[in-house]
Formats: sequence, structure tokens, C-alpha cells
Amino acid sequence: MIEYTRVIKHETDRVPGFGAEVMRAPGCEKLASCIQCGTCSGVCPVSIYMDFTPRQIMALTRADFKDDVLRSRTIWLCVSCYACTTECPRKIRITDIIYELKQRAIQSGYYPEHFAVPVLAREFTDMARANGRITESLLVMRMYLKTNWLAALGMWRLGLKLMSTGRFSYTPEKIEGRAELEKMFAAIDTPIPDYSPSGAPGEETKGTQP
Amino acid sequence: MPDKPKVGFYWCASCGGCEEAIVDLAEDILGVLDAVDIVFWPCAMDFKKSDVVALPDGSIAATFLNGAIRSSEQEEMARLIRRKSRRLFAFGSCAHLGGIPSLANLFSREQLLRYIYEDAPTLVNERKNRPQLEYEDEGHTLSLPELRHVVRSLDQVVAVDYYLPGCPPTPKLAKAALTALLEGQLPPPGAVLAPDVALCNECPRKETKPTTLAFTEFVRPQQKLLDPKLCFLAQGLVCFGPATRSGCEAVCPQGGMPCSGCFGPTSRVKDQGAKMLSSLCSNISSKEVSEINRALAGIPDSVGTLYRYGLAKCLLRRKVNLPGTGKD
Amino acid sequence: MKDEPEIRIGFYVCHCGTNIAAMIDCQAVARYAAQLPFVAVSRDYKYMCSDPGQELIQRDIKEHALNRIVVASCSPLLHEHTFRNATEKGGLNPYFFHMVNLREHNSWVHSDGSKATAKAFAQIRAAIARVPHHKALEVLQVPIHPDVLVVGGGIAGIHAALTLANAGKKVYLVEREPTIGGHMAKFDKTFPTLDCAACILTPKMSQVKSHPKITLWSFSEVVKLDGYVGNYQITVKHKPRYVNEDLCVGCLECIPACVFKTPKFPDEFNQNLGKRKPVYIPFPQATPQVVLIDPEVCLNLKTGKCKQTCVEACGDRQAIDFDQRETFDDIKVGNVIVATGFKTFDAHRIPQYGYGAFPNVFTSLEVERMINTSGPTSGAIVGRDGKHPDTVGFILCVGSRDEKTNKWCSRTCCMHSMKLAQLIKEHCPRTEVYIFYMDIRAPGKGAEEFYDKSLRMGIRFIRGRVAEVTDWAVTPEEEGRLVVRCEDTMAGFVRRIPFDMIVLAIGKEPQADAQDVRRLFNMSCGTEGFFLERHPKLAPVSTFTDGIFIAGACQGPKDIPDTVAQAGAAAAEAMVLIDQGHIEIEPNTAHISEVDCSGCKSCLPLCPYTAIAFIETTKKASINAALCKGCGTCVAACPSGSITQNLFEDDEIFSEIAGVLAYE
Amino acid sequence: MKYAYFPGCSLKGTGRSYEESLLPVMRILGIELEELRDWNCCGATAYMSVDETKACVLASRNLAIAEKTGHRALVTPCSACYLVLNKTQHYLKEVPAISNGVGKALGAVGLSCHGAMPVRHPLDILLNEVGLDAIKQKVTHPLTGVKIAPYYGCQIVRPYATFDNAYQPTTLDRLCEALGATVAHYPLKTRCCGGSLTGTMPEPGLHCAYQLLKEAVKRGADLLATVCPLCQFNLDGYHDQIAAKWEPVRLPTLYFTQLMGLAFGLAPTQLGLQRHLVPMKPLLPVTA
Amino acid sequence: MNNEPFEPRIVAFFCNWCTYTAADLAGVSRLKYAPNTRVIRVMCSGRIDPQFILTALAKGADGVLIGGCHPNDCHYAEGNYKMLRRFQLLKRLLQDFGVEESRVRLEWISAAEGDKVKSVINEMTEQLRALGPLGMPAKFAAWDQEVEELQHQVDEASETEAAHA
Repeated sequence: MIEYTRVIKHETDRVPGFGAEVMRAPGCEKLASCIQCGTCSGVCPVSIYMDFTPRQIMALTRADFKDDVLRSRTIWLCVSCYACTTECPRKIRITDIIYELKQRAIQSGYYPEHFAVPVLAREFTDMARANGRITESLLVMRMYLKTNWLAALGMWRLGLKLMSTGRFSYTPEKIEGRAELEKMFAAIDTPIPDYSPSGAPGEETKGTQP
Repeated sequence: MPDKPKVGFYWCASCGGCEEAIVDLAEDILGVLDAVDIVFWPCAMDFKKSDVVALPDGSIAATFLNGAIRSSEQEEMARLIRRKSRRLFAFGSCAHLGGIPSLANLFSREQLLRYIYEDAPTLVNERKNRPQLEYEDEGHTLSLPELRHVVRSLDQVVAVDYYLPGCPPTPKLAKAALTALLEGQLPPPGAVLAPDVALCNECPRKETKPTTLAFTEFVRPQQKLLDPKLCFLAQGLVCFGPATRSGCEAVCPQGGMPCSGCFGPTSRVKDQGAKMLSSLCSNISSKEVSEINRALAGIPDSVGTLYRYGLAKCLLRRKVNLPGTGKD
Repeated sequence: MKDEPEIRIGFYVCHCGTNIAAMIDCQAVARYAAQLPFVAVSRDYKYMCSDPGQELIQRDIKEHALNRIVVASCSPLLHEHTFRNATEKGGLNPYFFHMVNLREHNSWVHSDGSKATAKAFAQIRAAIARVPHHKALEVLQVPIHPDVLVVGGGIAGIHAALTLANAGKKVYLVEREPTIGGHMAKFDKTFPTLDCAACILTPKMSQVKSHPKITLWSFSEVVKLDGYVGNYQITVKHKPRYVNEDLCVGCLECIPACVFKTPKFPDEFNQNLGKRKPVYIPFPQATPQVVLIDPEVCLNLKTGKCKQTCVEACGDRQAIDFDQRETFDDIKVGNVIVATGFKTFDAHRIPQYGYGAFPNVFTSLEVERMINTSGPTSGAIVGRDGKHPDTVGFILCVGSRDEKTNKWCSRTCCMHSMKLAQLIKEHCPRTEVYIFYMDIRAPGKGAEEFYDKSLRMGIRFIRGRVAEVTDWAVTPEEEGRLVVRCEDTMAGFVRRIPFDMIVLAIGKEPQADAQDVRRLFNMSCGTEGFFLERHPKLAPVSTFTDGIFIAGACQGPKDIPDTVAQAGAAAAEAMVLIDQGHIEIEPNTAHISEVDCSGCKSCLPLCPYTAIAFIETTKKASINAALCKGCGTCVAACPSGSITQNLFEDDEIFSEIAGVLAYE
Repeated sequence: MKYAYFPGCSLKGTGRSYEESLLPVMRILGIELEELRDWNCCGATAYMSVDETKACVLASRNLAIAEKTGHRALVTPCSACYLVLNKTQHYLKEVPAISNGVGKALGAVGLSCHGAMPVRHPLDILLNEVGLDAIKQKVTHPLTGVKIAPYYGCQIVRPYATFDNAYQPTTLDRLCEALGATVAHYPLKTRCCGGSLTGTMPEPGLHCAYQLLKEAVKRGADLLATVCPLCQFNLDGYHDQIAAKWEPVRLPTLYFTQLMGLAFGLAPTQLGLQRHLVPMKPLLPVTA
Repeated sequence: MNNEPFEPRIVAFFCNWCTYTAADLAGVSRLKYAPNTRVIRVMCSGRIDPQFILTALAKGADGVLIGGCHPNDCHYAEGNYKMLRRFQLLKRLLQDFGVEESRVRLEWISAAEGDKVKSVINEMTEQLRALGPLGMPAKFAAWDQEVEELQHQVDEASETEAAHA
């Protein structure tokens, strides 16, 4: 059941400048041209699972409702299929805007603890940086361990099948140029705030309430 | 005997050809000698700077100065002569426009000295000696004039009354100028003493010029067997006739070489090279950048072609990013 | 300039209300100008183009003995003429005036007031340095040929031609299709009044045909245009219709006689929904009432092996002529009105709407023909599967307001779709009609009321741009139907709605050959490809070429009333020139000084108008001022500087360069 | 013809059979794919959504290595790699903030990337360089009677691809027909398979896969042809979960390269078909 | 000039029909761009004499922008091609004179491309800002310093001479 709660939004619920800030990110500037036609929502293959449609996310972002946007389930559901970006009549790069919002949500810690999407992203980036390549089987194992190891148990049959068909790698793939890669990253490293949520157990979300 | 007007001749940075041009007046030179009193002509007679210094200011009726101004000594002499002369004639392309010496304005003084005293392939100078401005020897100080950073036309150093264009000016023009001087028939100061119409006007090849030039290529004289009668431009040669003052009677075109522009532009043009560029390029036939550039590849040395005699008087005067007056 | 009187410049800077003054310190500009050389009077004023502003100049000329005027205000393209007139009224030669563009090139495009003011200083310094070099010039007058060419026989061309002809002007109307009438002839009813399009258009079409002042050339195209305002030479090509237009009386007996017993070729007039024969007339009221033969499908023209039953049917009239070839006519006119109309968007370009893939997806123009009682279905709405739809969905903005196709609004599709929706509802009230829209644009007289009527008729409006039309069914009622997937943005969720018929409201585009036409008539196009008017507000039917006017949808999408209004305006503009009898041309022509010219011939090939001739007696070049258009190319290229151009003399431009760059 | 080749991580892991079929098939058609020396992860969607600059750094190292090979193009079979490498080139040209960062990172190890090397998908190469005629000539075992639902997925047609329509692509359809197969009208050919969600948010992810499989079954397809390792894994690996949640929609999903291999007469084991969880039905003599 | 950041001066020669009109359109559309450009109107890019460009540089322009109609769109048929041809040699000439290539730019801007006026001017302004001044009048002055210095010496010498006399 969907619970409807009607809320009146006050100006204090806005974070003025949030929309403008998002629009400054590469590829996001065209958000200003959005005419709320809903094409993005219509083409989105996962919009039925969303709390806000992509169109509403665009409206909320532009109207500076940072909290609602960054807490929304929508941004985590994006499957990166770029249908919205391709179809938008204003050529707004909606996928890139969703990426930008995800990054902001991760940086602000606006997501449930043990929430798999950002954990996977983090494990992915760590593995890519350390090894130069991704070993999918190990990556998924690590993700399950950090989020919901019970779920991993549910996947044992799939795991076994993969092992039996030779699609499960036990050892990580590593490139020779790992040091080179690290040097490249170091050249542009800026201290990124630790974005893993470290709130007390049971706390739903962590974030800075405006 | 009434005082004959005093006349001087001097040369600065030049090849000496202009002096030859005076001599080329042939027997007319005798008439000149009758009519004027030459008070200064270091090339032909034994005069010293001190002779000029000794003259009262403005006592010379006219001095004909050829050559560009390249050194401090030339500059100083130009000033001295200017003070002593009532009329100063820039004689020949170098004095008029900077001439060929002013092509040195594409290089810095250091580049030139290094090349001449160190890098030139025919050079034997193992110790890489260079001329010094001052040299002490046995208590005596020997000094040499300083080379200027920029080569100048005469009027870029002192005021000039008249210009006799040409590399060198033709005897006819020189004689006409002298006659005008003697007869008091000179035009208002500032004039170039040659017709203010471009050379095509008197070129015998004008008749053969087609009404439509459509350049597909540019060639240089050595690259092609040339038609002795046909307009050079029609043969794809860069002939400066359209952009150059007349008065030489087209000696070069008559002699089988295209005009290279030594008489300088007409009074209506500020920059002879830019105008010639405009005229030549406008008449390239192609609309494709690649084809245009293929045609223009026939002009490998843009400055040397467009400003052979007039780099000093080009609107930019000099390669812009060379060290300026720094002590190089 | 020894003998000339001392230069005394009057300088005026316009506030343009706040348009200039809000960004540029106009008083500072006036103070700055006051201390520049030769400036005798320097003022700032609220609106220089107003009568008091112009009178100010005239008074100052007299009181201060001014002999040069500089006004710093808006673009010279807008008001140079105004101030030249004021200068002339003040007793000076109008070309002693120069204008500085402080508005379009400065105050409107900058946001830092001090920098804008500094730039203004440079701009006016240039003008004040320039204007002393100005010379008194005489305006050139060119006679105007009184005939007019109208290109395009849609409602715009028809109206323009009739307006001019009724005023007694001789008009050539050239239409490339076999009949005039254009898009309007295809419409059933017209919004918002729902009066029948044919009833209002066909009388005008026959007037065109019978008007003694109009020469109608259908199936013809303009192929060449030379000359200039008042004196255009035009070549018109007549395409062969294989029927002699003068002999055919429109009895149409040849059509049933054709060896093809049934029509089997797509009928363009009916958007290919119907069929026609190789010999045909586009539609019953076609004007001229002359048949034509399609050489692509005519058996005789293709193979030469045909019984020629049509010739037989024509009988003594002998109108059919299989040997007809292209012919050409050369005409002279003074003005041209270009009314070449638009092209509809090709719906195939948006594959997700399924046009061409699903038989029951139609375009609005197809439905227009379908709903017309003289159309291919005699007014019945039927799918390509032969069924009458219970539900019809209109998708708006197909090829409009979409940066991937056409970013502009096509202006009439909202109203057009509502009209079709209403007609469908009227024909069959039980049909469910949905309109999917982004915004309903219903401006204009009666339009909002029409929208309201649509709502009251029960047409369902869903605000959301349709994502796709698919045959992917997920519920039983969707099976076998066309499903529209779309966010209902008002309701806030994504919906799937099944339909029996989808109508795509296709947008309007420039004609496919708009660029060629533009070049032919020396016009400009906007970025979207429609012909560019000289000024969007003040010169909406003029182009940048004098004597070439535009009307109707070739200038941008518009409805019938606006098209007719423009056509009338274009006709009136042409009449102004015709009735003046002559036009004044800017004296910005080039001149060769015979004394200075060396006869080098460099300039001769550069002139696109062959205005430069080599005079054999003097061996020098000379410019025919009447042919010179004043581009100045020869001036720039004259190697000895012997060509000058009025208004753009070397000295004037060199002074401007020095002026804009002089250090404060 | 020789191209630089970027396999991507999946082709060394779960998508092993893609590479196993791609390389022999390309070899038969006279195309040599030279694997980039010491390539690294492209950055993929996961990195892109966290730190675009760093994702571009990862991608551009590969581009830099590829440019050094001097080959005419870089071929990558994985849709995600294809998108990320193309997107990076786009960013390098258009977004100074990112190109500066990338320049700095590459500069630190003496590499440089001009963004001049086209990144292409094998499907693009097959259709536009090799040509269907050349492919048809190699078909010895036409897939007659096999009905294929061509499934492109999202990222090879959107948003940077230019070789096919983003919404109604036809390259794979035409390829399948060239192999002798029948192509089903499949309206979901570019709809996302949900692959990037199945691991993290299973329900919506699996729902996507379920819809795709169900529609393919409904359209009478014998199999889905795919061009992407993630799609293949997602459509092949979760049948138990889909059956448990909705209904069984058992349909094999094959790489287009495997189909080509079969048509060229290669044995199923040479093409890695044994690795698939839903086995291909014995439709052909070769797969019997 | 001293402490203020360098602001390039750009002289723009725009043809009346396309680029000047496009600049008007930029104004009407209220597009904002850098105030560094001063426009000089000519009827056609074919009127642009290379002397104008050299003069602009010599008089202190840091860059020169030439705007004409797109190929095949010239109001006077082919004036823009004349400019294009001159521009090819001019570019090389300026290079030989040591003037950076980005200082002189030829752009085709149609009457409808107000936004291109904006982007070209902004881009050029940025480029020139990064490149720094060409500074011609100052360079002429610096070059001629050696002449002035000598003039001083000579004048002084002659004054003392005169005083002695």
C-alpha cells in the first residue's frame, strides 16, 4: 500500500542554490530548459518502482528541494539505460543529472545504511583502483558481505552454477600497471569525504538536515 | 661668381648602387657639377664629418641621402645632415622604404650577429670573435658604431622633404629632381618624385594582360620558361607592377623580370604588401581552402615577396615578438 | 580640406528609455564626446528617434552651424534612415551623418556598466573620428518596374496576387504544383469557426484564374533571378504536363478513357490514402482546370506502347501532347513576393510513434483528407485495417518543440488537432478521443473558446509527451491495439492507454528546397530554415534584399488568418514601391579615379555584377554606378588604391579603427 | 583488417563465452582483434555515477594505450565499456573540467590521449565494414527455422552510438536474417534488462528481465540474441528467481557471436555455449 | 592597465548583411558576451582590406575578428570568398611576423546566428586573455626608444656646441 501524506512545502524546505549547483555539473546545464513534458518518465523502464517520477525529480531539483531529491528512491533506481537522455525533447542529459544527484547523495550520506547501490559503487571503485580490473564474482561477494550477507546465501545456487560453468573467478584479475594507475589517481586526488554511513545501528539514514 | 647652391650626397646602409646611379647621369654629371657646389660626398671625394659639422646650420641647399638607417653612426649623420640641409632627399628604396636591409627586421640583432660571426657556413672564425663597441689598445680607445635593433627608413629618424624612389632611382628621375631643385620647381614637401600611378600604366606588357586573372598557381621566374611579351601575372608570376609606383619605365619587365616593387606604393596606399596580397589573393580562382593554399604555396616567402623593399614601412614594421631594445 | 568650412560635429547619445541608459552612463558619454576634436555640441536625450529628438538635431544644426552629425543609439539597420532624414531636414547633406550602435552592440549584450561605458567611449570616438571624412553624396534613384512576381500559389500567394491585381498591378503567379491552392485546399474545415475550407478558398482560386491582371503559371518554377529592386529579370520554367493548357477545357473525359481502368497510383493530394490514374486532375476544384499526365506511370510515356485511348477521348480538341517539353519564359518585374509555404514533418523520423510500422497510425493531414467528404473515404474515419476506431489518440508536437527534430512550435497543431477531434466526435459521438499535449497553445480570436468547447465535448486531454506507441501488450485489453505510454503529468504517474487509431499532429518545416529558393532570391534563412524577415516586428514581410518580400508559412509556421494578413502586407509593401515609381538606393557605390588607375585589370574579374569595364580608349577601368551594388570588394583589392567607395572610404575606416583603439 | 580490442572485465569473467565466440568468428571473417596491452577497467556505470573525472581517467588510460597502437579503431564488445569509452571521448572534447583532470592524470605517467580514436562495437564493424554479404558467404549451417528475438539493450544504441537508430535499431535484425534465422517482431529490443539493478535492488531489476523474456516468449521466439555480457548474464542467470516471483519464462539467451559461430559451423563448445545456464534448445544439427 | 587584469581589445569587421545583423540579433536576444570587441561595419567581408587588419593590430588591437556570410550565402555573391583567399595568405604573413594565429580570426556567421556571435567573441576574448597583449603601440615606442635616446644626445651636444659658439 502506498501511503499518501499531503504536505505543504514552505520556503524553508528549500535549499536555495541547490538546483543551480546541480546545473553547473558537466552536462547538467540544460536542466534549466525542462518543460516538464514527462517523456523521461514515460520511457523509463523502472519508473513504476519510483517514488517520484524522473520528471518530478527534475522539477524538485530545479526548485531546490534538495532533501526530497536526495532522499528519493528514484535516483538509486536509475539503470543507466539513457532512454530519457536520448528521448528528451530538450536534450537534457537526465541520466547525467541523476548521476550528479547520486554523487551528492553519497557525499552527504543521504541513504539507508547497508544500502547496496552505493556500497557496490564503492566496492567497485576500490577494486578498480587497486587492481585495475573488476572481478565480478568477488565484487558481488564483497557487496553482499557488506550489505546483507543473508541475501548472499539466497544466491548460492546461482553461484554454484557459475562455478560449474567456469564463469566464477576465484582470484582477482590484476593489471601490471597498478602503480601507474595509482600515480594517475594520486595526481588528481582531492580528499573526498568518507561517504560510508557510520551512524549507530538502527538509524535509518544519516545526513545533514538543512 | 654668384654662390652656387651647395649640395651633399651621403650613404647609409646601402649597397652603393644609388651612388652608381648618380654616376650614371653620365655626361649630365658635368652639368650638375657646373650648377652646384658639392660640399659633401664621402663616396667620391675626400670629406670628413668635421667638414659638415663646420658648416652653418641650413647652409646646404639639398642633400641626397641613400641607404637605410641601421647603425648609431648613420643615425647621427642623418641628424647632422638634416640640421645642415634645407632640403633632405631620401634617395632610393633604402632611404625611402627601408629597402632590402630592412628585411633584417625579421631577426633580432643577436640572431644576425650570431649568424654572421658564428653560424654562417662559409665562416672561419674559430674563436667566434665579434666586433666590440669599444676596444682598448695601448691606452687608446677604439670605438665602433652600435648596430640598431631596428632598421629604419630615413623618415623614421629625421624629417624628409622629398623621396626619390627606386633601387636605384633611374638617372632620369634623379636628373629631373636636380633640375627641379635648381629651377625652384619642386612640389610641396613630402612628395615622392615619381608618377603617382602604378607601373602597369607604363608597362609594355599591359596590353597582353587578360581581363580575367584566375590564379591557380604562383611560380617564380626560375621555375618557368617565360613568354617575353605576356603580362607576368598572366603567367602566374608575382609581378608587383599593379601595386608599385611607376617612373622606372618598367625596366625590369622590359628586361624579362617581373616588378618586385622597389618604387614603393602610390600615395593612396599605406601598406604596399598588404595591398598586393589583397589583389593577388582576391584573384585566386578556387573557393576551396586546400586549393587556395596549394596555389599560395608558390609564394614560399611571404614577407620577402610582399615587402622586399619596404619592410621598415610595413604597418607592423618588424617581426613583433623579437627582443625589443633589450641589451641583447 | 583647406577650402572646406571648419568641421563642427553635433553628437547625440540616446538613452532609449532605459535600454541604453541602464547599462551605459549616457551623460558621461556626452561629456566625453564634448571634449573630442571638432565636437561643437554634445547632448544626451531620452529618445533620439522621437520627433523632439530629431527636432533637437535640426535646431542644433542651425543654431550651432553644425556640419556633421553623430547619433549614438540603436542599430543603423533600424534608424539610420530616420536620422539621415533629420540631418537633411536640418539643411545638411544626409550623408554627413553617422550612427553608433550603442544598444544592440553594447547595452543589450553586456552586463558590466563601467565596461559597457568604456566600450561606448571607444565606439563614439571612432564615429567622431570618422565623420569629418564624410562627403556630401547624392542618392541614386532607380525606376521600379510595375509588374510583380508572386512565387507560390497557396493561400498566401493567392491573396497577395489578388490584392495586387485588384489594385491594377500586373502579377505573375508561379506555382510548382499542377494546381494552386496549397495546403489549404486539402483542409476540410478551418478552426475555430469550422467553416469549410473549400467554400472560402475555391472562389479565390477561380478569381486568380480569370483575373485579367494575373498570369497564372502552374506546374512552373522560377529558375533564375537577375537584377535588383525595381528591375528583376526572371526566368520561369514550365514543366511538361503533356496536356496543352490552352486547349484543355477540363472536361476530364480522358480520365475514364485511360487504359488503366481503375486508379492504381498513390494520390498525392489525398496523402496517398487514395488512388489516381496516370492522367488525372489533382482534385475537382483544381485550378487551372487542366489534367496532367504523370510520366512516371503513363504507359505511353514509359513504353510508347499504348493505345492512347485518352487522345481518342480528347478528340478534336487535341489537348494531349506526349511530345511536350520544358519551356521557359523570361519576364521583367520590379518586385517579388515569395510565398512558398511549408512542408509537413515526416513522421517516420520519430520511429517510436510507429508511423509506417503500425497501419493505424496516421498523420493529422491524412485524417484531414479522410474526414473530408470529397476525400478518399468520403468522410469516414477508418483505420487502414478497415475498422472504425472506438478510441482515437492524438499526439501533439510530433516534430515540433523537440530539439532532436524541430525545436520550434508549429503553432497550429493544437488547434488543428482539436478541430479534428471535434469533427470525429461530431461524426461519431461515442468515439473516445484523447489529446496528448505538452501545452495547449490556443492564442488568437475564438481559439480559447474552441479549446473550452473541446473540453466540454468530452475530449480527454492528457498533459504529457508520449514516450512511445507500441504493440507490446501487458493487459488483455491492450492485446492487438496500439498502446500509448506516457506520463500523465497532472496525475503524476505513468499511464498505458490502448487505442484503435493514433493521429500524429505533425509539425511544419521549411520546404525541402528552402535553401535553394533562398539563394535564388538572395534571402536569408533563420537557424530553423524559414526565410528571415528584415525585422521581426517592424519589417515582418521584407527581406534584406530590396524588392523581395515574403508571406505566409515560408517565413515561419502560421495559421490561415495570419498568412492572409501577411500576404496583404507584402502586397501593400510592393505597391508602395510601385506607386513611388522609383526607389532610392544607398549611394555606397565604388568609383575609379581615372587619373590614378593604372589599368592593371585586377579589379575586373572581382565584380559579381560586371559593373567594372576596361575602357579601351583610356586603357583604364571604370565602374558603372548603376550596376555597382557597393560591396567594396574591388576597393579592398585595388593594388594602387585607386578605387574608392562612398560611405566606406579608406580614410573613414582607418579613422574608425584608430578611434576604437585610441587609448583613453 | 586489424583493430585494437578492449574486452572489458566481464569478458574475462561471467561473459567468458562472449569472447570465446567473438574471436573465432571475427577471425573467420578476416578481422584480427589485437587485445590492448595491460588494459584496465573502463570505469563502467558504477564508477561514472560516483566520480566522473576518475571514471574518465580510467577510461582514458585505455584510450591512450589504444592510440599508441595506431590502429584505425578500438573495438569493444561490452555495451557498458562501449558507452563509457565513448562518453569519455565526448567529455574530453566538451568538458574542460574533466579533460583538464584527465590530462593531469595521464601527464603524471607520461601518457596522452587525443580523443581521436573511434570506439566501435563489433556489431558496427560487422555491418558497416565487413558487410552482410561477406558474412552470408561464410554461413555453412544457416539457422533456418530458428526464430530470434533481437535484443540490443540500451547502451550500444544510446546515447553516443551513431551506427544505428537509438529506438528502432535494425543492425542485429539484419545480421540474424543474414544467418538464415527468422526475426521476431520484438517491441522491447532496446528496453533495459535491469542488469545494473539485479544485484542491488533485485525486484525492479528482475522485473525488467521478466518482462523482456515474457514478451519474447509471447512473440514465439526460440531465443534472445544479445550483444552485451551484462544483458546475457541477467537474462540467463535469474530464471529461478523469476519463476519464483512471477512465472517461468525459460528462454535461452545467446550472444550474436555465438549464433554467427553456429551458422559458420563451429561446435557449440568452441563457442562457450556450455557455459550458459539456460541451454539452447536442440534446434539445429550442430546443437543437437 | 597596471594592476588590472589584461583585457584584450578586439576590432571586429562585420559584413552588413550577415554578421552585423547577427550581432544585432544577439542584442535583440539579450545574449551577454564579453565587452572587448568593437565592431566596424562594412557592406561585405570582401571590402575588408588587409591594410585594415594590419592597421588595427598596429594601433593596439590584440585581435581582429572578421565576420562574413557563410560560403554561398554572400549578399554580393562571392565577396566572402575574396576575403577567405586573402585570409589564407594573411594568416601566413602574420605568422611570419610573429603574430600568433589566434589573434586574427575569420568566421562565417549568418544573420540568424546571434548565439554564434556570442560564442565566437567569448571564445576569442578568452583565448586572447590567455595569450596576453600584442601591445603594438607600446612596442613601437620601445623600438623607437633608441632613436629618441640618440636624439637627446645629439640635441644636448649641439646645445653645448651652440653655447660655446
